[in-house]
Amino acid sequence: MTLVLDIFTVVLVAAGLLFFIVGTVGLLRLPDPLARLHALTKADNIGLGLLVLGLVPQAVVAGGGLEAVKMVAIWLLVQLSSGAVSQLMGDVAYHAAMTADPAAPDRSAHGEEPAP
Amino acid sequence: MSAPVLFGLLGAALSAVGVYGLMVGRDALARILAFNLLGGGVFLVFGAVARRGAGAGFAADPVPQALVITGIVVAFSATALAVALLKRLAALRARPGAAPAKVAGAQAEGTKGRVQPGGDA
Amino acid sequence: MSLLLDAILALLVLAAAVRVAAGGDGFARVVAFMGVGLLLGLIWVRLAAVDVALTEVAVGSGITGLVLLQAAADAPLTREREVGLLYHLCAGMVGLVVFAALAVVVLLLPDPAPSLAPDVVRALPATDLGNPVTGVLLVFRALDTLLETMVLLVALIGVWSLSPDRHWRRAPAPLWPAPPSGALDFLARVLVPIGALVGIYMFWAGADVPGGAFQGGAVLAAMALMAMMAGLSPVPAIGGAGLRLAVLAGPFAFLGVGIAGWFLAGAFLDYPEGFEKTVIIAVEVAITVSIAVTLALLVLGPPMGRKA
Amino acid sequence: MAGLSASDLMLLAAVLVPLVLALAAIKPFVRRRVDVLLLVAPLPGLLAAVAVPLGQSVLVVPSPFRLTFALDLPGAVLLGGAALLWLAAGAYAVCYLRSDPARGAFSVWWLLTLAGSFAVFLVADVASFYLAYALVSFSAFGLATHDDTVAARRAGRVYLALTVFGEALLIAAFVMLAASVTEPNPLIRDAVAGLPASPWRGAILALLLVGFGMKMGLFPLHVWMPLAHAVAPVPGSAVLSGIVVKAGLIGLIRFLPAGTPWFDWGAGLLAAGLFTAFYGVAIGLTQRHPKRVLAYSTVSQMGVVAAVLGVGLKTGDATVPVLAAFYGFNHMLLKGAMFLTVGVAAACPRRRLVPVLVVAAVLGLSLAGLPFTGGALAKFAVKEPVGDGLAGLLLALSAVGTTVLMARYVLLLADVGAGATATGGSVAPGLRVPWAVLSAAAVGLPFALFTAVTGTSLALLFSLDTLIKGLWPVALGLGVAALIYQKPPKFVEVPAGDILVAAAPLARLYQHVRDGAVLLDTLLRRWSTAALALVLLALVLGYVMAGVAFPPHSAP
Amino acid sequence: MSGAVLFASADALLVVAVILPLFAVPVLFLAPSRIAERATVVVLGLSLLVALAIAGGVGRSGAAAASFIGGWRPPLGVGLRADGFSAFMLVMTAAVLLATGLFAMTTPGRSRAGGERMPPAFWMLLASVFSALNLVFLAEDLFTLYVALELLTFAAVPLVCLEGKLAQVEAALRYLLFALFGSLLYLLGVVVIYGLYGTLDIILVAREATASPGFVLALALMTAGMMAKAALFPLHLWLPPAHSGAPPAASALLSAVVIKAPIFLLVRFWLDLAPSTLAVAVAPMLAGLGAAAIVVCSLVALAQPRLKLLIAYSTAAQIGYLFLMFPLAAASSPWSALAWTGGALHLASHAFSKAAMFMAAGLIAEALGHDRIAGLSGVGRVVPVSLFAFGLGGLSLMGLPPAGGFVAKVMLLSAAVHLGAWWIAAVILLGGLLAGGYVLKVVVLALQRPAEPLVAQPVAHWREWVALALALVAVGFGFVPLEPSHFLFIGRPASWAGMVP
Repeated sequence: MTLVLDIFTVVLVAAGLLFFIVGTVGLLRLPDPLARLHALTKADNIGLGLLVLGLVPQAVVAGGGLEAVKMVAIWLLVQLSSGAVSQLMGDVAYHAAMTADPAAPDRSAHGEEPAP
Repeated sequence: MSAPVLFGLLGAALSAVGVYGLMVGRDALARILAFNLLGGGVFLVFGAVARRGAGAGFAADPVPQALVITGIVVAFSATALAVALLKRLAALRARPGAAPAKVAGAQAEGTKGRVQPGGDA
Repeated sequence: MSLLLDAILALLVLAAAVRVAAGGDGFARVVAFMGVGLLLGLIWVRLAAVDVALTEVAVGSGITGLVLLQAAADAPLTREREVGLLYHLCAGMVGLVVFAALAVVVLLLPDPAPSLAPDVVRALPATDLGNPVTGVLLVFRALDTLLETMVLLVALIGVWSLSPDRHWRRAPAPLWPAPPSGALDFLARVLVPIGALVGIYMFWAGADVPGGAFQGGAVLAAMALMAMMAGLSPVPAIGGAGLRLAVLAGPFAFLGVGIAGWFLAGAFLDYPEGFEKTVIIAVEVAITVSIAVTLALLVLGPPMGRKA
Repeated sequence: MAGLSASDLMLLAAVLVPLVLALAAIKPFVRRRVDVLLLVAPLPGLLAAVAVPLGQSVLVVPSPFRLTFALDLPGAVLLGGAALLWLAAGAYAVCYLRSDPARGAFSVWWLLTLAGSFAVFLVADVASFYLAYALVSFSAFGLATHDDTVAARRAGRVYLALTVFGEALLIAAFVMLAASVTEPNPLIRDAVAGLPASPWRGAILALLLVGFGMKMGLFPLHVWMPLAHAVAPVPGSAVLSGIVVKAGLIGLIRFLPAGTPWFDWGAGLLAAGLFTAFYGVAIGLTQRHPKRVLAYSTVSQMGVVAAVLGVGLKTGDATVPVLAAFYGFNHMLLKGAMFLTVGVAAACPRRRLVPVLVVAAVLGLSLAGLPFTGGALAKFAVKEPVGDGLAGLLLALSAVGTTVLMARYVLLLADVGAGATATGGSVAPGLRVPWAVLSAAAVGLPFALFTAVTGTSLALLFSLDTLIKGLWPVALGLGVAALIYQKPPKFVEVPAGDILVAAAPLARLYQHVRDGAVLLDTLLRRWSTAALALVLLALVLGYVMAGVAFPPHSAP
Repeated sequence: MSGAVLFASADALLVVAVILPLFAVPVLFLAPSRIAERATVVVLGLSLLVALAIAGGVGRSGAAAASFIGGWRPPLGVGLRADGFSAFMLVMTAAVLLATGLFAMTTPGRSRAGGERMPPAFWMLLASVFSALNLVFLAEDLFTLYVALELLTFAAVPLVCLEGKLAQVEAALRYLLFALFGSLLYLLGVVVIYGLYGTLDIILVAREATASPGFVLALALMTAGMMAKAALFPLHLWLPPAHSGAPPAASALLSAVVIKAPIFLLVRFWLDLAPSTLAVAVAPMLAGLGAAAIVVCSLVALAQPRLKLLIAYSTAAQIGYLFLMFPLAAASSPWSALAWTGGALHLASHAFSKAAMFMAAGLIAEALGHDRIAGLSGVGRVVPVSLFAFGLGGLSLMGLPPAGGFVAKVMLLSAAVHLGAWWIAAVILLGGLLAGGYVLKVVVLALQRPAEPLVAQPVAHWREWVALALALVAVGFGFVPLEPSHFLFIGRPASWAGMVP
């Protein structure tokens, strides 16, 4: 029984890692902030979900249900905050792209400061 | 090479990087960051010492932990004060008619008035 | 196996630290610094010091990061005169020597590591506290903690003394310049209550399990700032008596209990027999409130002459 | 303080009365009564000098400080002379300053200098001697720079620089001197008694000679005197040249070990004294203002006194200090009178000038040792221990030089009198009376003290050979003066403070050093250097300690 | 034990000395500023009484007063201990801060002549500085000392930029960052000591201290940290702009007492904590830096165009004197006791005279509207009492007889002469000469008649008398007898006298 659970955990955690790697590559490669937001929010959230899902059985076996519930709660919290924060960063990036005159050097390479 | 020794060495390394940053930092923000790194390094060495002092039912000696907590809060208030000074300085410099930035302290008439670019902290 | 994990963690921290010290754009360095802070939090867990991990993440990189982000957002700072390559090499050399000296000392620490853990174990039952760190903080070395709250208060006074508003009546500048957008409003409405609950729990559990006044206070401060950013609550004018009492509550309640201890329990900052836990919890409530308010005000900065 | 006898009280009053008056002068209405202040202040000192029996000492402040006043023969002689000169100059100043708006401030400086000068003569323990010496030196600055002209400010700066330098040397000497005695603040007598035994006696003697030599105006360190005396108002320069300079003399008298022969140091002092004597005369001859001539004459006379003390030190003759004090007493009164004469000459109308010149001539010749005058007694008293060897001859030749210098002084005085535009009947009585009294005392008083000081009877003085020995230098001097002033050769005037001009490169060196320090400071106050210095300091500290804690061969 | 008995003994008063000044802060926070200002001055007065009571108790009992926080003995708990030297520092600090408080008070009846009322922040920071200083002098635990030093720095830095000008904020930031650099080096040393000995109590560490590599590194780091905070010569970058930029009352207390806390700790580390072999090895280096401080900073002071900067550089120079004491005091001979007394006396007389000089300079600047030295001629007639206070303070710096500086100089000189440290004697004399240079430069200028009549604002007379009172106390130190004072040696060598297992 534990063998099946272990295999299940390894497969899911591996998938999660894969998504994280994709997210990170997206962060490095994509040209402008709006595109990078996609990479970060989508890939990393799914990666985290898979990770949590993979670890829940281990937690249930090891320490009873409370640990598992905490992990899921953490995942939900991350969903909530990353969704809202990416919305805000999107607004800021959008406004910056709008107001930035073409002559200004493309500062989008290394993240956007909250425009005053 | 147990964990406490490894993290003790990491604390030493962090302190060294913090000291390097404090020496090389050319503006106040760089120095504040380096100060926090040095603080992190010092507390990490303290953490390693605490972990080595485990015993009598505790995984780490509680006294250094308490001291590190106090240290972190003191370091934060230092950073808050430094940043407040920094922002006030930036605001004063940005204001029109602010005195030309000269190196803090006297330009004695002995040396030619070689004004260095903004003698920041 | 776990040593390998620790080694990777250590290398990550070192790389981020070098990135911070190496220079370049202020904003990027602050972000790197917050990375260092979070990784340090993990390292503290590996060092079996969960209380410190909480403090490091909440105060060391959370609120400190917030304050530093504000600093990085300012006009580009005027830099001092360019320092030559020779100086960089020299500083690097000196840094290496400092590292070598510290490393030698860390490696040569005495083997039966001297520790105060046995003393704490012997003395802890007298305070009937479960968490030894809270015991050290609030009982054995209570003076340090009292001073620490005083340090926060004096730092706040120092920050406020920088304001053009000489009589400290008006309110600090708002944190979020743009009008609050829907997403921020939604996030605040959902997150603030949860955060407040976590903060209070963390303070309450501090007596027996890792947690405590400082960590709880920091989380509460963060939530307060979130609410202000989302426009749910106005940035308070610092002239208000309520706010000032809250700021004074921690240090001076602790001081009052200390003096009362003198008469009731024989020594300054001693707790009356049988009532240790209740008195300690009461003191922790006051400290948590004043820390939450003080940290929030420290992030907000000096009053900028804007009517609340 | 209990059980103070009358004489103790007099000793205390001599110093405390002027101090109290000076403090009272803070109140404006006290400061306005300048005349009362200047006249009353010296009286207790005069009374003490005359009435208090010798060897009387009073412990002013008890045990840990042991501040004591004591009156011995040299102290009494100088104190009496000083009190008299303070009285005369004070009366003169009252009239001289009547129109001066800043006379209140002048009187405060005057009182402080007066209190300091009395204290210097009276005080008997090391620490309070230093206190009195500092008081008289620094308050004399106020007298010298009263007129606040550009020259006065420069003179003041030079004076202060040298005074502070002198104080530093003296404190070093006193500390080493007191080291040989166990109790914290020894009497001068006991400290000097321990001098021959102390391992640093050479250094102590050198520091004492240079420190006190500067105040007396010995050769390289005399530069401040002509500057200060020329700029000071007339009563001020009278007091500066007469009394303040004697602080150096009493210092040497008290601190040089009488009785034990120090051949090499004695010879050195003798040589320096003699050279200064002739140097003062040579430069004095080139001066065009009578006050600067008198200043260089003081330099020369102090050279003579130093030479005498040098002989005393060489031979270990214990009576020499008293004789030197007597010579100082005589010089004090004469020089004070001569300075007042300059003031009187300036204020006197042309037709009344001749009697003033006559008195000036008498004073000048008395200084040179003209028989039947006080000066002759002083020269004779001093000649006796010096003997008739080379030193005696040189002393006599210096008397010749002094005579020539005094002749120049009288001639310049005539020009000053001729140039003066004083109208009115005659010199104001306020100036004339004190001048006349002082001149008479200067010539007459030594007779009264001669027997008390030297122990030989006056009759010996009038024997034929002493008369001849006293007369020939004066006669020769007059002859030379007559010869020179037939057709006065063009003397180029040596600027006041002669070798000071040569000190200009010293000032430039100081400027470079200071700019170097400022540059170093600006460099060190850069953040990068300071931070590196801090970490390097930590490492060097560790290295130094490691070197000691683990000697190299067993490095970890 | 009833409360009354508790307060009688000196041991109980130690805690009162630390917490009493802090009671002014809530009053200042909540009450209107005029009443709060008066309340603060009353608290300062009470604290002076407490300090005097402690000194009296220590003097009478002939042993150090000690008390433990919360009843917990070191190594677990924190101990407060007042030996002779710390009691002496307590009284000196209390007196200077009370005088500073009186100086900064608003003239009753109308707002201050010239400058307007001091902001409430000044009074809160003054109270915090006072409490932090008392704790630095009393605490025996290295980490408590760290927190006390931080409290002191955070209270002192905002004092520098109370007037909010650009140069002052720049100076304050530079002061804060360099002081923090020093503090963290000190903390690194403290951490190593805990790693080695498992306790942070100075007396317990001194008992077990051996010259091991770790202890050597710890001492080096702690000493370097304290040197940075004491602005010793190569590390004095922050002192001149900070101490000259602050308002007069603030620069008086910064130069007089705040700068003395790290020096006090260095004396405690090198004479209590470190084994004598290390102390003898390092002392010449400390004295060398002190000598360099005296020479260079005095020369730079002579070149300063502004009066406050001149006095600030004079502080940097006079700190050098206190470091000259180390080789003399570390040598084990009867004369090192005299040197040590001389050093303590110099520390105290410098505190009073420097506070008087900064206050006088502040009043002169207030009267003339500027503090350029060139424009000072004739100020002697405008504010005579302030100039007299400045002159008396200068007298003490120069080491001339009636002042305390003289007695201290003589003590250090005789100790140097006896111990054969000729170069220290030479530096002491040169320092007196240079101090004479810059003091007389100002006094002589002030006594001269001005070219054109000076127009000057009126200055509150009682503030001039406060400055004069401080200068007179410095002169009063001149009547200390020239012998090692036994009061300073109560409680040495440091021990808990059997109160610790």
